[in-house]
Amino acid sequence: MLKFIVRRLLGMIPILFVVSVLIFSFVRMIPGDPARLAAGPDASYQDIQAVRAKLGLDKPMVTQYLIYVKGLLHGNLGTSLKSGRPVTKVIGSRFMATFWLTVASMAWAFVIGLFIGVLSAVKRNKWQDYAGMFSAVSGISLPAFWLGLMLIQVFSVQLGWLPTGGFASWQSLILPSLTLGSGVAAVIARFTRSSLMEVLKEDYTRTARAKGLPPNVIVWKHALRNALVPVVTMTGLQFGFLLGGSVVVETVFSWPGLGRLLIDSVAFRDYPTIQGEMLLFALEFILINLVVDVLYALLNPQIRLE
Amino acid sequence: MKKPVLEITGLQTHFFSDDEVVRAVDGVDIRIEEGQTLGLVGESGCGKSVTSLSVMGLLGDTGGKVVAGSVFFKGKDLLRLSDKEMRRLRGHEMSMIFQEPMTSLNPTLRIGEQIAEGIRLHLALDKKKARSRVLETLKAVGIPRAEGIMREYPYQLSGGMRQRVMIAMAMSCEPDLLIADEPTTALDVTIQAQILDLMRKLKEKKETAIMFITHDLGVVADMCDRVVVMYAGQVMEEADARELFANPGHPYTRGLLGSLPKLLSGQKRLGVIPGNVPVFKQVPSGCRFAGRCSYQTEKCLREVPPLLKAGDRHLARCWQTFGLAGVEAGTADKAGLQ
Amino acid sequence: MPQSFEKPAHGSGPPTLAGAGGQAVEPSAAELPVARDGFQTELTVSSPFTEFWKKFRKQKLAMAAAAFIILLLVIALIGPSIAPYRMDQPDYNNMLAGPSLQHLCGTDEFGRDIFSRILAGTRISLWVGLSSVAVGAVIGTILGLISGYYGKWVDAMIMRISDVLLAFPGILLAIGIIAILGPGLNNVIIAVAIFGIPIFARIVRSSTLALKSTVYVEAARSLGARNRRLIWKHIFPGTASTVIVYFTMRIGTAILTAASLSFLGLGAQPPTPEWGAMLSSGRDYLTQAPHVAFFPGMAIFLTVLAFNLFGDGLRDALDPKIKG
Amino acid sequence: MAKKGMMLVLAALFSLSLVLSGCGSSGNTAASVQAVQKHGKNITVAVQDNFVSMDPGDTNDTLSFSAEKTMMEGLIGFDREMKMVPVLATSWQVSPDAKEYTFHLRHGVIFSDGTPFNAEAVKVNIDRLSDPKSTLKRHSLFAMVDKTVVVDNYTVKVILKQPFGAMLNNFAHPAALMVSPKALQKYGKDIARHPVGTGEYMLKEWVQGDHLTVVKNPHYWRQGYPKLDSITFRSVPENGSRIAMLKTGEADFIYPVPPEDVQAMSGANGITVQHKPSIIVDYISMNTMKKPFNDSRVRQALNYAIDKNAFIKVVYSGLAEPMTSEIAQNVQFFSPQQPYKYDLAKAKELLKAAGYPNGFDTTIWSNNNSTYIKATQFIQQQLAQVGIKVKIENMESGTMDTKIWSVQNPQDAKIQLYFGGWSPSTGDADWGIRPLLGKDMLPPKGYNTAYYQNSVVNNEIQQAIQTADPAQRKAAYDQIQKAIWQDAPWVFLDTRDNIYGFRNYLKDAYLLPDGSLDIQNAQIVR
Repeated sequence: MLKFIVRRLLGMIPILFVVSVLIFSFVRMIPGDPARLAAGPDASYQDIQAVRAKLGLDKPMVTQYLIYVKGLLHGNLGTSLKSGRPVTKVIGSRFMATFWLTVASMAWAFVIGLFIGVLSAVKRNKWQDYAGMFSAVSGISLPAFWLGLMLIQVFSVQLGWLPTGGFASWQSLILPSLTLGSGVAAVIARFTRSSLMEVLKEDYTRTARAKGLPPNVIVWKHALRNALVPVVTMTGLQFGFLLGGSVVVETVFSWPGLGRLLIDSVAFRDYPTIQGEMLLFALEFILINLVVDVLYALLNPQIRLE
Repeated sequence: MKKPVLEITGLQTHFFSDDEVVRAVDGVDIRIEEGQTLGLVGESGCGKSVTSLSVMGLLGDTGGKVVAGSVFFKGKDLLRLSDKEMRRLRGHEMSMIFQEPMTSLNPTLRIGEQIAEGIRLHLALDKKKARSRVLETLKAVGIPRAEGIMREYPYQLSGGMRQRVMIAMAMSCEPDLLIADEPTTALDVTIQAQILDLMRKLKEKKETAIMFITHDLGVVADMCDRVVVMYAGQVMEEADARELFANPGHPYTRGLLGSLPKLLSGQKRLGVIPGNVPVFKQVPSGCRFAGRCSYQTEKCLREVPPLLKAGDRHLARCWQTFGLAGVEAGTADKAGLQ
Repeated sequence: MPQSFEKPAHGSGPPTLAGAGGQAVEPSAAELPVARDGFQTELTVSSPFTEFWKKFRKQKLAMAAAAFIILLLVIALIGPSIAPYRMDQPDYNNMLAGPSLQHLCGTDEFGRDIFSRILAGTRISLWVGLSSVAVGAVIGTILGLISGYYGKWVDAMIMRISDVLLAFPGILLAIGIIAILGPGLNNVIIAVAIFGIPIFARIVRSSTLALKSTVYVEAARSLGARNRRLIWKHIFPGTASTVIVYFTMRIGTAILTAASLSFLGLGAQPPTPEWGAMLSSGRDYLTQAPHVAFFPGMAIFLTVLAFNLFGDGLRDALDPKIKG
Repeated sequence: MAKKGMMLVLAALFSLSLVLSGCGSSGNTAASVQAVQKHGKNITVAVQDNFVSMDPGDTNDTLSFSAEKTMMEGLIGFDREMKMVPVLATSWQVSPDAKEYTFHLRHGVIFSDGTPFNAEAVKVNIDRLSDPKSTLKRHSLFAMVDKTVVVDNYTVKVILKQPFGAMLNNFAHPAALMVSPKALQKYGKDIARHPVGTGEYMLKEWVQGDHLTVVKNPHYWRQGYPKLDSITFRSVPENGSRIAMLKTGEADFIYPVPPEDVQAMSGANGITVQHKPSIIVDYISMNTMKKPFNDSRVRQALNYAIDKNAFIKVVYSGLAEPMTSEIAQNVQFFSPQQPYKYDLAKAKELLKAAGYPNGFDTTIWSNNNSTYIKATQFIQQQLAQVGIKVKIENMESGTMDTKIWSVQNPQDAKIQLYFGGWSPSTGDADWGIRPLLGKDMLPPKGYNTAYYQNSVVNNEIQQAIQTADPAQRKAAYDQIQKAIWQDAPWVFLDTRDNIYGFRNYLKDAYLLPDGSLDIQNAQIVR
């Protein structure tokens, strides 16, 4: 297992390298002049040229890339073109906000998604199934900003129970995580339902019933564990997506997370920050896939990590 | 006559799908006495497995429903019990072994836990006592290094070992009735012999009544005291094992016996029963086997034959039983047999 | 042909040994198409469509969704001609009017009839949804087939690329693509299609892997079938049902993605009545005239919901692992 | 637990449909939140964007200036009408050739880190901005400074390389806020995170992307100020969320308020919404080098064809004024012109005279925010009335920048119509006209997207910056404005209002016409 993890971690390095080249060239393919954007809306031509020189954008692309890679090797992601701060610090300050929002969203989405999924699978084609699937599918069909603004309207403005936004207390986590989690809960519910429905037809479920076990033990202990394998993959993927930050939810709830940082950085053509964020996303993705694989092995002893 | 452990009377289990009704079990009577091993024989789709699932109350969401009849188990009508009461019996006083040892064990739970949970549930033993009981049962089914196996997962075991585990699981609470649904079909021949051997030993030791479901008459000859032959949802013939093999009273039984290879018999080709087991959506007018029967007459197509006496403790559902067995046309009804 | 016993195959004639077609059938459980619990619904091979329809019909939610989708398609075809107003007809004296008999869904910030715009927008949203998923599905399926069938470095390469695509934040990709290609509906379709490629590639690859080792493909291969023929004649049909299911479910996602692009100002160019663009402009009037956002939002919600429920129903009906 | 969460979602969905099914009615159910009584003297200001920098010389966004102004002061400041008022300089003289500027400084002022404010400190600041090697974003405002001379401890003289009549405005610009020399030395490049000035407040903490808090400066020189203990600026990008915060009392002051929401908000309990004319103008520039816009009759026709009042009603919910010159009323040397009235007949006539009786096809470029999308749609609808078919291309600003400013040769320019806005941050006519319509300001050098070149205008622009004499400058700008208005390189649309909202107990917090916030003198009244 340990060997497996180490090998996977080492395998990350070339992938990250390729990602860095891809991102580096992709962001520069997008039209837009960071020097002009950094210099401001009414900057003079001289100002813009000065900014360009200051940011090192007047150098040839290859040179810029070499400088960037050299920095990377020293753990330096460069300096934000917009704020002039080190990218590691810029991203670092935003990461925790996104992280907690992701954890809170995933936590309740997983619990509720699982609950709806199990209920729907057990009560297949009964009203509970229809209600569960209808609400779950509604969760993915609702435009997030709409849901978010409505939650603010109801719980903050009308009822005054919860703050409208910001990253201040646990209360301020509730509304954004509800908004962000509703889609994930829906995905988890659907996966759980179909996966559990298959498992409930398996022979070993019949064995468990033949043992005289009560239905809830059969579902939660025997069936669910097996049904969880695909659900865990999906949850892992979703976790990865959410860790990238959600532009819409972060905007609606003034959440100082990575999604807003990305959109701001793109608008400003803040190359080093975009590159830094993208590397972080790639890293997160690889790590999460690794965690998912390890979880597989824990859930299903038959899968051995090679 | 010994006390019956299980007495099935007029059992009808139908499957409902869309607008169709399939009569998978259509009026079956079966009686198993204490310590007796009853073979339930027939081709795939004849209703033998459905009968067993109906007894165990495991039809679940297969779409099947018991619509008539009674199933008395130790004096209680199982069909009238609540789910909760049924659960108390299942795996405790009556248990079941399935055909597929490869898929019948939960791949994510350790062997020890899978056996122990039933013991803890039914016998209310604490963890430690349950554990020693598990160990005991595993040893009883001939599993070497039982301690180690308890901590292993199903994928680490061979098919034969898994079936032993299944048997251990079924026997762990010392049931009065064990239903074994083709327990050896999926296994290699050599392993089959071992498992049958094991079951025979257990049967002798614990005096458990067994309903042994199989399509293999060879196994029946080996294991069973009495045999019920089923076809298309009905009992076609019922007799003690010896009697059945000596004097098969029904053309279908004959067919089955004909398809059995006999050593040293000099037989060139195995016999074949043409056609498949039919599925009934409506009550047919005549004998259900008529379409595949080489002795078919007009009466066979017109009237359903009742179970007719075909010998000592021997019934067969055929108008021409006498013609086959050389026994006088059975006028005796079923009641006379018992 | 159903083989039923009410009408014996050989009537009342003399008994013969031959069964149906004179073929001998072994009384064995092994190879018969019979469920393990000894229960057999049909001995017959009915057409796959009938089989599918029987299963699908039972799902009430999916049936309702299918009906709604048909309605949408009809509106997409005839929408503009039944609309009470021209979708781009402004009326500065009647801006942001609430729903009334004249304007069923009220008017927007230019006094345009929202109901007419939603009708006209149906065609656009459906077109964006269908065509972008189609493009993504075709490319993704081909890549998935190649990846799963040939394996080795081809597989590794395609899968790594799709990993990178998946890890790429959609927003950045969309901004990039639209910035490079320019704004407009067609480029939105391309951007949304690209999101779908890695997903289809993954799904098709995994079913290809499963099918590659099945008996019938092995058999065809041993008979010397060419690779391309094997892929198209034997493997692709096996993956088709999964592709159809995801295709349906992705349509909803694609419509939502296109709407979010409009929300970010990267979508259809005005005055195109794309629902996402309408929703986005309605955002400015949430307190003052909520109907401006409500009706397009509802249109998106119901359409996406319908496609998702329909997709769920398809999956339940097509997936052989889920039995009725 | 799981169930409860689900119930919350369902409840929310349910109430959502209730809220929305009430559309048609005013839709705004009066906020049930009671008028919050303010305890303590700490206020929260909700703003739209993130702060970028706290180094005035390296700042180019009005928002960052707003926060800087609570902590730092300049020699000169602007009052509510953008008139210059003394702050750290008590008085000043300008030489007639507009090359020498002498400032007399206020005595007894210290920076919040204890450094005394004096002529030396001013010199350090001006030298930093005017250093030719400087890469500060606001270097160009002081690029023409030759040298800064310390006359005595409280007198400083700035000498320019060439005359520049608008220089005082540059000193009043927030870029010239005075930073503690000690802090500059101590923090170097990091001064952007550690602002130290003479202002009413001092930086307490700045969490990037979330909030910035300033607290009372105990050493502040003006008696009785500041009146508050702290001000927290919170960045809340979503309009609806910002309004919600004001309603719930989570924010005491918010800006901007979208014009669409003003009506609905004004009635709400304990809230005041204010709107005042800004110095931001909205215009459509027409490429005067290319057909059909090389004909002034066509350009005038477009001016006649668009109903500015309807434009304001549709795009700004009525909260703007039609333009009466190419600069806004609050910009220095503004002189009103005769408006182009909405007159379709006249527009058609002009088009016919120019040889376009049936109109023509053209394309308009603009940014892709929702206001601009709305504005371009309106323009499209209006011009359709005279047969001009407009194709709208709303682009993300970076993309549009490239399309406009990567063009080296004016002949290659693809730009036809361009809808945009301009805010001259110095508040002077020079920066309101020269970068947009001056001859040296064609892309990529400047912002002359109309590719407009008029020798009369260019001469007068030069005249106006050669002198610091207000009368001479006024005369020049009168001529310039008249000529441009006649020539119509733009469709002159409107001057926007600045709109902000606050809770009633807050006094003396307002927006300046340039869109920057003046909150350092704010107080709470009970």
